[in-house]
Amino acid sequence: MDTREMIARRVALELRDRSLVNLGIGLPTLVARFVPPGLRVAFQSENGIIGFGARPPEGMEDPNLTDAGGGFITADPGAASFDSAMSFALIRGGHLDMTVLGGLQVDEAGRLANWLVPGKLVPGMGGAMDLVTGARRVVVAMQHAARGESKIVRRLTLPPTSARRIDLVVTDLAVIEPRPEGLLLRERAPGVTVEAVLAATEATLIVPGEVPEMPLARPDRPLA
Amino acid sequence: MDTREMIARRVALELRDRSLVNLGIGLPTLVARFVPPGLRVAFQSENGIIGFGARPPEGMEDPNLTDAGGGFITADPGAASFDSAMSFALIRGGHLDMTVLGGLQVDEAGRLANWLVPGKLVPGMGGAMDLVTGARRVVVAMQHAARGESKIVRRLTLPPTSARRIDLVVTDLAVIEPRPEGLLLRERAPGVTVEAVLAATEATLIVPGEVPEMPLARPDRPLA
Amino acid sequence: MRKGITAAEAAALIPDGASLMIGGFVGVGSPERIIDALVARGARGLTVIANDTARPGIGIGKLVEAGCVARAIVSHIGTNPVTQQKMLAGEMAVELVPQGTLAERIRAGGAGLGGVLTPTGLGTLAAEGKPVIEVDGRPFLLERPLRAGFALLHAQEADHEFNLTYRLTATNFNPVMAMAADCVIAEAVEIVPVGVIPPDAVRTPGILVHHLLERAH
Amino acid sequence: MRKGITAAEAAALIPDGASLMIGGFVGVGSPERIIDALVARGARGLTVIANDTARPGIGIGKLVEAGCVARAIVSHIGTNPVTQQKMLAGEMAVELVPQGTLAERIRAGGAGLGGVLTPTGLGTLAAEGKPVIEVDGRPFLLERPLRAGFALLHAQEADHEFNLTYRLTATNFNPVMAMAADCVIAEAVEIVPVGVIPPDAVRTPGILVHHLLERAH
Repeated sequence: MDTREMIARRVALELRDRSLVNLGIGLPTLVARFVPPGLRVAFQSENGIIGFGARPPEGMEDPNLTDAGGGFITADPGAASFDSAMSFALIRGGHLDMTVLGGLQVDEAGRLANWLVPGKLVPGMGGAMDLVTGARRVVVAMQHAARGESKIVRRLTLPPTSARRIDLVVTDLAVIEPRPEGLLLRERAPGVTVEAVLAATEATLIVPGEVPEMPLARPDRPLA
Repeated sequence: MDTREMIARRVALELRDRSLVNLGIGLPTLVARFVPPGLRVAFQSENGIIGFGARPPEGMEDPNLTDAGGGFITADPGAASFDSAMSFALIRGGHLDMTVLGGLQVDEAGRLANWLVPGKLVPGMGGAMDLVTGARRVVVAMQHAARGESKIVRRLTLPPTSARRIDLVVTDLAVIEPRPEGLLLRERAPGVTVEAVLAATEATLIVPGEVPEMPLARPDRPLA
Repeated sequence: MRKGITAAEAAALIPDGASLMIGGFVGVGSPERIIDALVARGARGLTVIANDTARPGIGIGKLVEAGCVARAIVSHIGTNPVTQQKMLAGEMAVELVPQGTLAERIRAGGAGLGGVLTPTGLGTLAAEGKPVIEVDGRPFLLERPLRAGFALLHAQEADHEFNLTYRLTATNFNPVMAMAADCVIAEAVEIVPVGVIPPDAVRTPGILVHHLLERAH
Repeated sequence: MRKGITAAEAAALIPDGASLMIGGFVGVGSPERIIDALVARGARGLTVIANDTARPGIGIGKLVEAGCVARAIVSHIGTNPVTQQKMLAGEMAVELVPQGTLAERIRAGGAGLGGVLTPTGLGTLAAEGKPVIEVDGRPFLLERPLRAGFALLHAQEADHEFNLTYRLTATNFNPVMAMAADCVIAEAVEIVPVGVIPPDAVRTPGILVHHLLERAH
């Protein structure tokens, strides 16, 4: 299992039955493949649909049915489509139970930076600022470090995406929960020690007495 | 011809081809009967439809298709229905070319009062404040006086519906255009002298050299 | 596939003193079965947010007559003399809001916006006590968002995932209210299998609807 | 019954330097025929308000490559490296707006509202230079309404009164833009007789649409 799949599997355990979830482009998209069996999760794509499914077989793509990255998708039975004003009314209005987004940095205040690297190309924030501000729960799925530098930092050096404190970070090394008092180390990746997590982390982590290993499937439904 | 029909016929001459028009309850509703032939006017009802037609024959009423007063209507080919947010986005956003409303008072500043008589029953403003504020052109259709008192007053004694100056008043005695410099007497009703209009009006009117008689049909399309 | 509830079960969910948004325009597009059940259970002290209080014997008018309503936030009460009498007798408080402002305040409540900046009501009694904000030199009234504990909706079609459609002028306030309440309860003229309503025809995604009344017997 | 125009006629209506709202999301739901005609007539100095600048060779990407665009007000340019190069080379100005704020600013422009009060962007670069308004103790950014000289729309069906429908995720910004421009020009996949689109299926009433492209030959 590569670390991307591991992160996606762990994030998938955060999904709740009958919830509305938005997955960002890239790693977060993988989460849809690991929805625990029996859970009915409705996925929203901010370009205007709830209830979309996987990419259709070749030759069955519909030019009017894509995800926010422009990739072809399908519509599940019971899907609903709508315009951008409605889509962001859902996001900003607290109707989105969870969003999973990639990250560049998360700091000790639980703030996320994921849209801009000053001095480099400027892609733009797209829907990220609305998603982080409006979703009931924000989960960041990312590698713990990039080019040897920790992405869990004392204080953001990149521009924040929102002033809001995010709810959970899942990396290839750990699960971290930002709290008012700081970053709580909740879990460590399989085979990774607490010491290894701390060594790879710039920010100060609150380390409880026991830090269990990250589960990758629900105990009642073992990994396929 | 009774004075209500006369007023409605004169107001109908203000209709323009391909315009979107909202008619208030009561006298203004009559205007729809006198659309000059050849004009294509789209009528909006603020409860959510553009392109409605007259009351259907008995037994063909649809409980889901009514005007803002709750009366049954029909849908013309090409009609469009929508929710209240969209309906008032049309009204407030300047998409409504004209509204015709009843009035209790119009004053020398061109302000309209038509929703509340203090000390009496309080019906509420409904959509009137939005219509008067948002429509490109506001035409008031009303009797010149009520119980012997002029409804064209120096200064409103009733609460205004909007701070906006309305565009035209059509009464059983005259057509009056509120302008920045005051109320201009544009036309007098058939058989009514300028002196009679002035005597029935509390407000000061600007009287030009010639005050023609109110036309009740377009010259090229005589009254049927 | 989700299971519907009865009208009586719906009414039992709504405690006395609750705030309710109720769809409808002079009774057209109001959830009559839920309203009847509220009257039957003798609900008291309700705050009703709606376009109007309909007419005696119709829609919200039934709640007013039965003494269920303590407060109404509406754009007019002109079609219901019972509401007017109760207001004058001090049995019911009535707060009047311009109709477009009411729609937009509810939309703001459901869309996570901090308020509405509208020119409607400036220079009138509707502006009393409200801040005026200038944007590019033009004044606008700042009107606050509206939310409620419950939204009671009338839909045309529902499927078993509670996706909703509306019909003609029975649409009115129903779609905006579906976004602005903690608990959304809908009744539909027809209940159809999942997949029968095309995605583009859905006006309220089922994920927003907490309860749907089962078919009437 | 109203008469359509050709794509070249549409492009001729739009002067150099005009501001355009253009529907589409990474090219999905963009009016390709009008865009091609604008490229063909060599339009210059356009301000484009849209979700994004699509990809090279697709939708708004074609306008960017052809040098028609002086300024873009968009939520991202991440899918179009040509836009990024032109921005860095100083050939094109790019103003970034959070996607939900962009949708709501356009809606406000079309709905006669004075602005948008949103929590999105507070405490970020998107808040720079913008007023913060407190409502009930919570801060919101005041974002200004957006309007344009022209809206260029992609619809699924149009009838000969120019009523429009949209399809699935090709809907995106098209309906809000239809409300927020002085001149609205639409192209549709299919043109159907008046009365064929049911009133409830119409998403943009024809009265809002000034021009419709005639059928492609």
